[in-house]
Amino acid sequence: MVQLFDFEKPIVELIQKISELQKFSAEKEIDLSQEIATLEKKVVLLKQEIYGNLEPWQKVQIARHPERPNFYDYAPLLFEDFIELKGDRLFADDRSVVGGIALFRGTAVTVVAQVKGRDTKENIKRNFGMPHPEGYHKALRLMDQAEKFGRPILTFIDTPGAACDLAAEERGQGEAIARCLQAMSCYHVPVISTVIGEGGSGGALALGVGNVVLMLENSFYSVIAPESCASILWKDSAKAKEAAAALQFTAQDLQRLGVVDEIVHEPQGGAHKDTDHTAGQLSLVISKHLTSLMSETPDVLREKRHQKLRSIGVYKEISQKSLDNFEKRLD
Amino acid sequence: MVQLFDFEKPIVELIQKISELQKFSAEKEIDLSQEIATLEKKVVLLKQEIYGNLEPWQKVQIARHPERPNFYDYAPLLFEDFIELKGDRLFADDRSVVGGIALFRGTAVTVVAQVKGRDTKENIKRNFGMPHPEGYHKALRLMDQAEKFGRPILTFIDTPGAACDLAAEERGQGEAIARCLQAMSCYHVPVISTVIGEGGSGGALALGVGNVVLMLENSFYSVIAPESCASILWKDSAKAKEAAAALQFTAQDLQRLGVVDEIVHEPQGGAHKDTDHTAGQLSLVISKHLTSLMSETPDVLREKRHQKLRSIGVYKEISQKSLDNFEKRLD
Amino acid sequence: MFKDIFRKTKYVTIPSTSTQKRTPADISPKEPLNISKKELPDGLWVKCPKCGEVLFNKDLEENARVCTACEHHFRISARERLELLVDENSFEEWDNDILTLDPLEFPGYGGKLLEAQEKSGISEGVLTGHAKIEGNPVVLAINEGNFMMGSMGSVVGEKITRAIERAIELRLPVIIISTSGGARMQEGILSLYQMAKTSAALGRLAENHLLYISVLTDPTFGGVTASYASLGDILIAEPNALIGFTGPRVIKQTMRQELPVGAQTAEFNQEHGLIDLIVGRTQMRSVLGRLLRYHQEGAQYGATV
Amino acid sequence: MFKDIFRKTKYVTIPSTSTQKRTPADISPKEPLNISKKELPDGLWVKCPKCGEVLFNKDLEENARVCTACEHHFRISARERLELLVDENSFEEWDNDILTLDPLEFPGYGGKLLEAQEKSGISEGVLTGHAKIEGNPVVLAINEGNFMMGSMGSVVGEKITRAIERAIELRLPVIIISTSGGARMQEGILSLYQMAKTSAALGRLAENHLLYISVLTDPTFGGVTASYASLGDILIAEPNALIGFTGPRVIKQTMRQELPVGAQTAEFNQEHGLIDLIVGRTQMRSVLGRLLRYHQEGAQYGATV
Ligand SMILES: [Zn+2]
Ligand SMILES: [Zn+2]
Repeated sequence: MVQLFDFEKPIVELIQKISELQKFSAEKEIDLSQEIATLEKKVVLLKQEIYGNLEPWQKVQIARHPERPNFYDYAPLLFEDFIELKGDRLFADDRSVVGGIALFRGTAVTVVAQVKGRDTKENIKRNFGMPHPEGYHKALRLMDQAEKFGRPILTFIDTPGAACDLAAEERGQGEAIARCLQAMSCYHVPVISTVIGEGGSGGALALGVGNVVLMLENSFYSVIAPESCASILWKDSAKAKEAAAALQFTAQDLQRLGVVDEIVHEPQGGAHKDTDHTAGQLSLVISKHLTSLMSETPDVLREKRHQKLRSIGVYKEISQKSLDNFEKRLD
Repeated sequence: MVQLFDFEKPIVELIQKISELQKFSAEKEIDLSQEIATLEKKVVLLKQEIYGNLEPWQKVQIARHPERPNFYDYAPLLFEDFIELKGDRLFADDRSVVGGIALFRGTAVTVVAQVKGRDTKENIKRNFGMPHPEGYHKALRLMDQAEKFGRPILTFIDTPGAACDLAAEERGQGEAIARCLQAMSCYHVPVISTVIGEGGSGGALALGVGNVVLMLENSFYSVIAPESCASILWKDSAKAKEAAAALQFTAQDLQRLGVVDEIVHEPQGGAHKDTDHTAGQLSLVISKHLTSLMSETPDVLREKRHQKLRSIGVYKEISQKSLDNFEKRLD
Repeated sequence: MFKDIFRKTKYVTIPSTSTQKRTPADISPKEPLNISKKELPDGLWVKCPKCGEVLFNKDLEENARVCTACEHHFRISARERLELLVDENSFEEWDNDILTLDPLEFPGYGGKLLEAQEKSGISEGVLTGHAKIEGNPVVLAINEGNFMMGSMGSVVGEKITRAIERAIELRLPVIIISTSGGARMQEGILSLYQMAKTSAALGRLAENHLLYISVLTDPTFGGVTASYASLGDILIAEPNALIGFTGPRVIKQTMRQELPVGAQTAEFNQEHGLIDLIVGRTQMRSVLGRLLRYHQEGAQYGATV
Repeated sequence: MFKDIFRKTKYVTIPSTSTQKRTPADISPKEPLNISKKELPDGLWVKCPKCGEVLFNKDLEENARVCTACEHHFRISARERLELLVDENSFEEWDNDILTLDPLEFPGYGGKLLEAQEKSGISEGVLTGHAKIEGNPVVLAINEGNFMMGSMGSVVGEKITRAIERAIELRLPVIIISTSGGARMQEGILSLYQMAKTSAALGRLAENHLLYISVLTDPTFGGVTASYASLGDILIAEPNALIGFTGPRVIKQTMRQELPVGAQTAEFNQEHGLIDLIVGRTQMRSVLGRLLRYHQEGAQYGATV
């Protein structure tokens, strides 16, 4: 059974109430059809109200839902073929990063995705979707090959963050991520990055340097996990909800801030309520952007991606006079 | 004290005899100066005869001599400055491979060298000069940087072979060597490879793809260690001497076979008898070739290196008729 | 120029080893590929060296010489492999007119060469040429394990290099299927530098943005692992194939290190990030065909040469 | 345009930590760089936090703020570092007219910015400009650790990016000296993408075959390690500097893993192949000068752009 969130309980309770009424009506042979119809309308309204106004922290919960579809759920729905290619050719095959060559609506593409496990056993195998340096090295190797063969790149982001253990430090987690950022920014092929679940910090960004960045409606993409943020700022990780609001990391926030280009619609209640439908939406939106990107020349594509990155950031430039005043204040 | 080889014993014995005669002559006040002079001439002749006609197996012994100068002995004599740069940026710093930027007669060059230890402790640190994949990855990183910055590359080969243990297999020893071969063949900068001691198989070749390949007079460079060859062919590693002759791996053999371009002269008895002199010879020969290579354009350099590799190998092409006969024989 | 030169092997080949579990000591440069050739009276039955099952030779042939009981991949000749992989009548052999000399006059080399030619029915340790796989044109090189362990001397290096050079001229992808003990010691330094020569050719191929798929089969070791076999854009191995740089026997002798069971298998290599894909022999043609199709010239968005 | 803007720090800075041995827990994003600022009565004496030696402040200044007893490298400000490294009067500051906004209206951010400006005497967490080191012209960026841990928000990212872009225009090498807790969380996703922005600029620099030396000083962590600080052609660290991706406190909290003593030091990183060179502060100028000289334009044989 699908796990329920607190905020979903009013809906479930109402649906339960309707079913009780239906049962009662049948048993006692009393016509309650009008009352039931009214309640059913209310369910629709309630769903719209609740799911249409999810708070950031509620979206975090949906994004982390154990039954939220992962890359392996979408792959057979998105691609006509997918040949998984493994390994960094250096140290290991990191199973929290999956990649290969896929056929997407007739176009051969390189795919790189982060994958969490569906149960404890798989989560251990996939390190809870937290890649080690070898995962980023694998991603880099596959993306470099896409560049070599002129193949568009689709990345799918779904990680709580890069692995944060001694092994990751020993093998250069920082450099592994940095190399991905630098390489992706320089490719001449179309790159589309889609956040499908959690977009956790630098470990997510390592696959996020797309010409186009897409986000599923209930995913989030943040500089820091809300719990860690709360812990650092307010010495209280329980204030994650407040941090979630402060960090402005929902798809809608990121679109406003110029990072996300389009939000992919999810079924009411989240992608896990209808994987097929979500995959269909993903396919449509990716296809639209891919077609558009493929009409550009390689140099233009690269330049536009660079300009997109270049433009991210908010600051003000002040006049020399204001600067002098500012410096005086500091002296 | 310097370790002596069997074949050096007649020389040492003769020198000892002379010294006894001198002592005897002094004690007994008998004039033996003429006899001594004759014997001293004989020493010179004996040295010429023995050191001038070293058998392959004797050269192997000199090349492996524990006091044979290694890269660290030559470096301060060859370079005005040497800034050692460490690490593969992936896994570890392999101390059997040393590299960095050096100033060679006023020219900034990238240097990569294999280094054996001088004692057991250092040998353990340097894995007896047998690089693991991380050593080749470091070499590749530094050489790629030389290519990026248009810096000539000097490599110094001195290894019994690539590391042959489980760790090396786990981290892709074969691919690490292959990547060096491929990259070196494609560089646009001058590459000079010098065998200064042992040139052990693929592990040596990984640094051997030079425009110019030089060898110190008493070094050797072989597809397989003579002991292993004897063990495989004759099930008897004691027949290494025979294998050494069969493999034709001395500097003179390799020059004849088109692999080695020039042999660098060593002092009588081997480089360890006079490191300064050997370094001086090395410097002269490397300088001559470097000057010549630097007068070529990058594309020409690369093409010539490629053509050199392309031409190595001995085979015959037969006519169609002979081929038909040959095939008939096999049918 | 197209010529069907498939040859049938003349013997039912039964490896005599009865090892039930794969351990690294199964292979060493000393070990021939087909450990023995016993002809059963009627040539109808073969015993699987892995699971011990007695198989109809006909069933085995029909299953690409993969054991129908345990999926053990029998070693096969270059021509058998060719027949399994390429479209019918599509193979055009190249450079079969290059013959081996004995430049070092190495003790016993001449005799070994003749013996290998008799045994394998081909002139050297690699077959090269042009073929189609599921309609996709490709340059193909296949090591012949029966020829001195598929070892690389001057001729193997030269044939592979020429094949790669022609692929560049024709702008075709390259597939090399390796089975080799490594560089051939009887040609000394000349063999060693074939590693550099083939790697250099592959460097040019890569700069031309042409696909190279390296297929590693049992066993691939030494100078071949340390050159062309490892330089593929995509590395595919057959299940359970032993692949490594140093053979397990040498590791044992020189390092006194006993490799754990399963070391150097395709699966071990994949676990360590060194192999893209493990593909069973019966699926190989389909996987290669799809990969070639996805890399077809013109399919690219805009490769940056 | 050249303007001498060296500032003297106004206080004798005495880290209050008395840890004798470096353990990874010495640093976490919560810990300020200079743990406390106590002014000694006469400002003449400083106690080394590593060996406990009481040092003349004057001797310490003259030794580049490196303990004369145990070589402990005291943390120093960006301007102190500038003074130690560049030729006198050679520094021209760039982009000090870019000021920080609070785009997310993040709780408490405004106050923290003001506080950091007061404390550090500069407007943001990095100083950029043009200078000469032993006569070699270079574009320089130095993180200011006293400014919110040297963390990277929009302004730090923008200033570093502009410095790199100007280096490309001027065809000059770049040196960035990092001290940072990582991306600045108060600017959310905008901070995160500064990692991509600076890395992209460095990608262009690399394609232009211009040298980039990254100098890592105590401490360098998080999004800075995972972007510009790791992308140097040459990576130099100060001795004993703590460098990593995840801070030791977070590793302990999330993974319940206690790092061994010495983990994440410069020496640990070098052992693991991640750092080219460890250079003491008193030698830094000479080493940078030589490296710049060996990479001078025109010194090359023939870089292939
Ligand atoms: Zn079987
Ligand atoms: Zn001290």
